[in-house]
Amino acid sequence: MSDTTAEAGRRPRPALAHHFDDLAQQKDAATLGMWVFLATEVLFFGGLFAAYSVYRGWYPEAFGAASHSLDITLGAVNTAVLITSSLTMALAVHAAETGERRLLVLFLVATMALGAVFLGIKAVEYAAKFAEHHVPGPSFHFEEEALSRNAQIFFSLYFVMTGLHALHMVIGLGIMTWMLVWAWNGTITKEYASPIEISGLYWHFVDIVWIFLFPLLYLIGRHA
Amino acid sequence: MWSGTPLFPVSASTMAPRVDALYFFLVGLTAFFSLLIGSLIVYYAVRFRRRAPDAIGARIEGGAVLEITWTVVPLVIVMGIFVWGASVFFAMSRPPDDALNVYVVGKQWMWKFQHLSGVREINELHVPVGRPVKLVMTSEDVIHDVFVPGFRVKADVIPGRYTQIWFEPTRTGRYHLFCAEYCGTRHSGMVGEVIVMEPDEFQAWVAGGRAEGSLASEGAKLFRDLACNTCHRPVAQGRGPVLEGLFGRTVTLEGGGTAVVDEAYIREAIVDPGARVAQGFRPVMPTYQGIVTEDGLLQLIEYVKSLRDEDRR
Amino acid sequence: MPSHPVLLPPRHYLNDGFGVKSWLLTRDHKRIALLYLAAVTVFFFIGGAFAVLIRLELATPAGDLVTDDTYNKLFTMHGVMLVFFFLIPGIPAVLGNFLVPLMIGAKDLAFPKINLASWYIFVIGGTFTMYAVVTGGLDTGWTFYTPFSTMSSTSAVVPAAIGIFITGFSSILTGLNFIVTIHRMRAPGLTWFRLPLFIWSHYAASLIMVLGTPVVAVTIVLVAADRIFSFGIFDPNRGGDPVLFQHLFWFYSHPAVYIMILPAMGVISELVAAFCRKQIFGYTFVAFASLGIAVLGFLVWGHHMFVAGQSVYAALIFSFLSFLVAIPSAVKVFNWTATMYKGSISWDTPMLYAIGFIGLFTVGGLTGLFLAAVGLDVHVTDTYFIVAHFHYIMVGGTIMAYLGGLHYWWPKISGRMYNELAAKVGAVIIFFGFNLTFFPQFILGYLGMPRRYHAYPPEFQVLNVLSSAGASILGVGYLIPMVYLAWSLRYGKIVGANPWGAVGLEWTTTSPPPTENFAEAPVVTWDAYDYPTQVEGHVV
Amino acid sequence: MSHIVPKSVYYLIFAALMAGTAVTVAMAFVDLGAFNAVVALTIAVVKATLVVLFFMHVRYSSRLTWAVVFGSVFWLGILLALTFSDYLTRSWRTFG
Ligand code: HEA
Ligand code: HEA
Ligand code: HEC
Ligand code: CUA
Ligand SMILES: [Cu+2]
Repeated sequence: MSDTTAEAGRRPRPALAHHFDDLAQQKDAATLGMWVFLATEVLFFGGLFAAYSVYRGWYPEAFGAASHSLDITLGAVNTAVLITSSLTMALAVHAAETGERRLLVLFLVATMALGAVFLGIKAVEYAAKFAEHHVPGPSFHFEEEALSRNAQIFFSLYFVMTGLHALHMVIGLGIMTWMLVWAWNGTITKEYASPIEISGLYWHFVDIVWIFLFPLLYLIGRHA
Repeated sequence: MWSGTPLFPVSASTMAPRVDALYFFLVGLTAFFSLLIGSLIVYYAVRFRRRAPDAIGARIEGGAVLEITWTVVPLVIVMGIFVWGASVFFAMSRPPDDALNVYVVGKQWMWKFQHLSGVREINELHVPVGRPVKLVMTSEDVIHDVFVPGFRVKADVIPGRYTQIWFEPTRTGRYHLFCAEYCGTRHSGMVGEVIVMEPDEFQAWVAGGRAEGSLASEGAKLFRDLACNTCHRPVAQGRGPVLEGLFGRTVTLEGGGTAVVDEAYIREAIVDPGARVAQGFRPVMPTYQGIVTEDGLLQLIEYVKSLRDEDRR
Repeated sequence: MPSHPVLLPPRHYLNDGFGVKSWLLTRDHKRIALLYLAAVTVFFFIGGAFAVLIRLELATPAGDLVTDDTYNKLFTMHGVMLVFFFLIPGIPAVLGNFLVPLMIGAKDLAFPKINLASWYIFVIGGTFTMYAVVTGGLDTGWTFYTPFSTMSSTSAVVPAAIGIFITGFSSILTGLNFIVTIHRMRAPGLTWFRLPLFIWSHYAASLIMVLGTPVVAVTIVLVAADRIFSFGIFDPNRGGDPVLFQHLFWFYSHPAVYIMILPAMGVISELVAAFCRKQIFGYTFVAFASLGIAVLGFLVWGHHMFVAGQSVYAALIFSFLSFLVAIPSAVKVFNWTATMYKGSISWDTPMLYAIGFIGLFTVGGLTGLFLAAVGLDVHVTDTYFIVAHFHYIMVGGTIMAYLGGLHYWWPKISGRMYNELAAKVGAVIIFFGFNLTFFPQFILGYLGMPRRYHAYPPEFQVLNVLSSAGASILGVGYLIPMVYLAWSLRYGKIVGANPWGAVGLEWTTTSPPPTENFAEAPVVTWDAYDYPTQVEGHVV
Repeated sequence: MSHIVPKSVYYLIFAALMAGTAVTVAMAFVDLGAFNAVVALTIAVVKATLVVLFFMHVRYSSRLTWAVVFGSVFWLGILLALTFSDYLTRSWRTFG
C-alpha cells in the first residue's frame, strides 16, 4: 500500500487506494463513476416517465380527477422540504471542502432530518390513500365511477413513482449516515472531501426527480 | 425421404408473390455477400498464410476511398430494401373497401370466427377464392397471433382492442392457420385451417350453416336485453347520443378533440365510456366491461354500424 | 525457439494467495474474471442442457417427450439462462475483466470492490433464477410478454423477474467500472486512438449496459407490481397497454443484443490483427463503428413489434433505422477482410474461430435485413426464421468469438498452452454442428413453422431431425474444449510472456501476470497493432 | 483542488428554487388549457437545471461531466420520442 500523505496514521483507512496514482485521479474516477451511475438513474425513472406520459395522454380526464385527490399542500410542503435539504447538502459539501468539520456534521444532520421529514409526510399521504381506498387492487374505489378504471392507472403510477423515489430517499439516508460517521471520525478532510461531494450528487439527483414528480402527479388540471 | 418435405411454402394469396419476390432478392443478396466475404477470407488465409514463424504482415493503413465505398454501397442497397419492404407493408395494412368482413376472437387456446351472416366457426375459417377478406380481431385473454403462411400474413390479436389483416386467396384448398404469438400451455395447439372455396361452393356452405341470425340482428337483441335503448333512442331526447348514422362520422368530444367512429371507438364507448365522452353529454353511461363478452361486443358493434341515418325518427 | 526451458514466473496472480478465501474476497480483476468464467460456464451448460431437451422433443412432430408446459419452461429457461447469464456477461465480465486493465496499462479497474460486488450480485441473481426453475419454473418466454406474464402465467414469474432484476445491477456496475476505467486509468501516452479495438468495443458495450439496463429493470418492477399487487399497468382490462410493455422491454433488449455482439467484435479485431501480424485496416472506422452501433442500436427496438399492433408509421421509422444500424457492422466485416489481405496469416485455433465468426456473423446479420424489411418480417416473424437469425449471430458469432478469445488469451490467463490438434478438431466440429443445427431452421421458418411450438405438422419433421442431429454434434463439440483446456492447466506446455508474437500491452507482462499487472508502469509511445516496430525482441 | 462555490451562490439558487415552486403551484390554478402542462414542465426543467449546474457543480466541471449529463437526457429523449412515434400516430389512417 503506498500512502504518502502525512497524516495517514490518524485516519481509519488510507485515503488513496493502491491502484490509483494520486488523489486527483482517484477523485476524478469516483466523481465520474457517480455521474455515470446517475445517468443510469435517469433512464430508470425515464421508463416510468414514459409510461406516465402514455397514459396521461390517453386518459386526461381520469388523471386530472385522480390528481385532485392528492393533497396539494402536503405535496408543496414536501417539495420545499426537499429543496431545503438540497441547500443544506450543498452547504455540507462546502463545509467539507473548506475543512470545517463541525459545520459539516451540522449540515449533514440537517439534511438527514429534512429527508426524514419528507418521508414522514409521505407516510401520512400514503396512509390517507389507504384510508380512501385509492390503492390499486381489488379494494380500489374511486368516487367518480365513470373514471374509476383509468384513475386506477394513475394511482398505480403514483405509487410506483413515489415509492421508488422514497426508496431512493431511504438509501440516501443510509449513505448520509455513513458520511456522518466519516465526518465525525475525521476520515473526511479538506483534501479528501470527495465522498461528501459524491454523496451530495446522489442527494441532489433524488431532489430533481421530485421536482418533476410534484407537478406531474399533484398539479394536473387543478384549475378545473 | 424428401418427398412430402416441402422446402418452400405454397403461394395462395395475392400478397404471397410480392413477399416472395422480396425474399428471393434478399436470398440472392445474402448469398452474394456471404460468398464474397467467405471466399475472400478463405482465399486470403491460404494465399497469405504465414510462411516463416516470425514473418510480419504488410503495413497497410487503410484508405478513405475504400471505406467510403463500402459504407455507401450497402447504404444504397439497404435503402432500396427499405422502400421495397415498406411498400409491401403498406399494401398489407390497407384492406380494400369491398373486403368481406370476418370477426375473429382468440382465446386460450382456440379461434372463434364470426361471419356477418351470423355463421360461426371454431378453428376453421371458410372463405371464397378471389375475394379480399378482412379479419377484425381481438382476444379475450392474452396476446395471440393469426398467421396463415400460405397467405404470408400475420398480425397480433390483442386483448382490449382491434387489429386487422386482410388477404385475397388465389387458389382453393386448405391452409394452415397458426397462433404465432406465445400464449401459454397449448400455444402450439392453437392451430386451425383456412378453407378456401369456389364462390358458389362458399355460398352453399353459408346457406347450409346454422346461422342464428345475422350479427347485426343478434346485436339488436342484445341492445334491448342490456337496456341500451333506455338511453339511446332514435330521437334526440334520449339521455345518450343518437346512434343512428354514427358509424364513420367524426364526433366532437367533451373537452375538445375529435374522434372518427370506427369499430375501436364503439368498443371503447361500451367498455370504457368515461375515456372519451361525446360533447354535450355527462359521463353517466355505465361500463359494460365484464358484462358483455367479446362476441357480444362484436354483435353490438355490427348493430350500431347497421343503424343508418334514415332510421332516425 | 528459445534454447532454455520456459518456466512460470515465480510470482503471479494465481499464486498470490491460496485457499477459498483468497479467491472469494479477491479484489484482483484477473481473479474476478476467473470467478466469472466459472459461473458463466456453469450457466452455459445449464442453458445448453435445456437446448438438448428442446431439440430432443422436436425430433418428432408429436409433443411426446415432455408435456407442453414443460416444453414452454424449457425454452424459456434456455433463453433466460443463455441471454442474461451467459451471453451478456460472457465476454465483458470474463475476457473484458481480465484484459481491460492489462490492455490500458492499469493496475486494476477503477473500482475493484464494486467489481467483486458485481460478481456476487450476479451469482445471487443467478441463484434466484435457478430457484425459480426449481419452484415451478418459468413459462413466459424470455421476453415476458404481458398480459400473459402478469395475468395468465401460473409459473414462478416473480422469483425469475427478481433474479433478472438483480443481475441487471451486476451488468450496470460492470459497465460503469469499464467506462470510468477507460476514461481515467489509461497509461501515460495511451491516447484514445492508440487503444486496442477491444477497448473501444467494450466501451461501446458499456454505454449500452449503463443506459439500457435501468429501463428493463424498472419494467420488471412494473410487471412485478402488476403481478403482486394487481396494479394493472399492462392489463388491457383495466386500461393498461400491453404494447407499452413491449416498447419498454425492447428499449433495453434490442440494444442488449449489441451488448452481446460488440465485445465479440472487439475480440475478433484483436484476433485478426494478431494472427495476420498486421494493423487493422481502417482502425478509426472500426473504432467509430462500435460507437455507431451503440448509439444507433438504441433507435431500432420497434422492429420486434412490426406485427404487435404498433402504428404503421412507427413501424416504418423503426424499419428505416434498423437498416442504418446494419451499416457499421458491414464496415467492420469489410475491414477485417481487408486486414487479411497481405497479412502473415497463421492457422492457429483462435484464427479458425475468427474466420468462423466472420462468415457466420455475415449470414446472421444479412438475415437480419430480411427482418428489418417490414413487409417480409410480417411473414417470418415469430417463426424459426427468427430463431435461426439470432442463433447465427449469438451462437455462430458471439460464442465463436468467445471461444476464439479464450484460446488466444488462455496462455496469458494460465501461463500454459492447450493441445493444438484437439483444439482444431473441436473448432471444426463446432462449425459443422452449428450449421447443421441452424441452417435448416431458416427453411423451416419461411415454410411457416412458428417458434415456441411443442408440436408441429408432420411435413416439417425432416428438417427438424436434421437440426436435432446437428445439435448433438454441436453439444459434443462444446465438450471438447472443456476437456483439453482443463487438461492444459496442469499438463500444458509452459509458455513465455508472448507466445503468439503479438503486440499489445497485455503481452509485455509475464504469463500469468503479477497481481499488480506490470512490474513497471508502462508508458506508451506507439499505436495499436504497431507490428513492424514492435515485434523484435519477442520470443516467438 | 477544485473550484469551491461561494455560499452566496447556494442561497441565491435556493431562493430561485423556492420561488419556482411557488410559481408552479400558483400557475396550476390558472386555466391555460393545454399550456398548463407546458408551463409546469418548463419550470421543472429550469429548476432541475439550476440544481444540476450549481448544487451539483456541473457549471464548474469538466467537459466529460457535461457530456454525461447531456447524454443521459438525450437518451431519455430517445426513449420518449420513439415511444411516442407509435402512440401519436396510431390513430392515423394509412393513406392510399
Ligand atoms: C447478438 C445478437 C444480435 C445481433 C447482433 C443482431 C443484429 C441484427 N438484427 Fe437481430 N435479433 C436478435 C439478436 C441479434 N440481432 C435476437 C435475439 C432476436 C429475437 C428476439 C426474440 O424475439 O426472442 C432478433 C430479432 C431481430 C428482429 C425482429 C424480428 C421479429 O421478431 O420479427 C429484427 C428486425 O429487424 C432483427 C434485425 C437485426 C439487424 C438488422 C441486425 C444488424 O445489426 C445486423 C448487421 C450485420 C450485417 C448486415 C452483416 C454484415 C454485413 C456485410 C457482410 C455486408 C453487406 C451488408 C449490406 C448489404 C448491408 N433482429
Ligand atoms: C445466448 C444465447 C443462446 C445460445 C448459446 C443458444 C444455443 C442453442 N439453442 Fe437457443 N435460444 C436462445 C438463445 C440461445 N440459444 C433464445 C434467446 C431463444 C428464444 C427463447 C424464447 O423463445 O423465449 C432460443 C430458442 C431456441 C430454440 C427455439 C425453441 C422454440 O422456439 O420452441 C431452439 C430450437 O432448436 C434452440 C436451440 C438451441 C441449440 C441447439 C443451441 C446449442 O448451441 C446449444 C449447444 C450446447 C449444448 C448442447 C450444451 C453442451 C452440454 C452438454 C452436452 C451437457 C450434457 C447435456 C445433457 C446431459 C442434457 N434455441
Ligand atoms: C345510463 C344511460 C346509458 C346506457 C344504459 C347506455 N348508454 Fe351509451 N351513452 C350514454 C351517454 C350519456 C353517452 C355519451 C357520453 C359518453 O360518450 O360517455 C353514451 C355514448 C355511447 C356511445 C358513443 C356515442 C358517441 O356519439 O360518441 C355508444 C356507441 C354507446 N353509448 C353505446 C351504448 C350501448 C351499446 C349500450 C348498451 C350495452 C349503451 N350505450 C348503454 C348513456 C347510456
Ligand atoms: Cu394463442 Cu399462441
Ligand atoms: Cu432487435
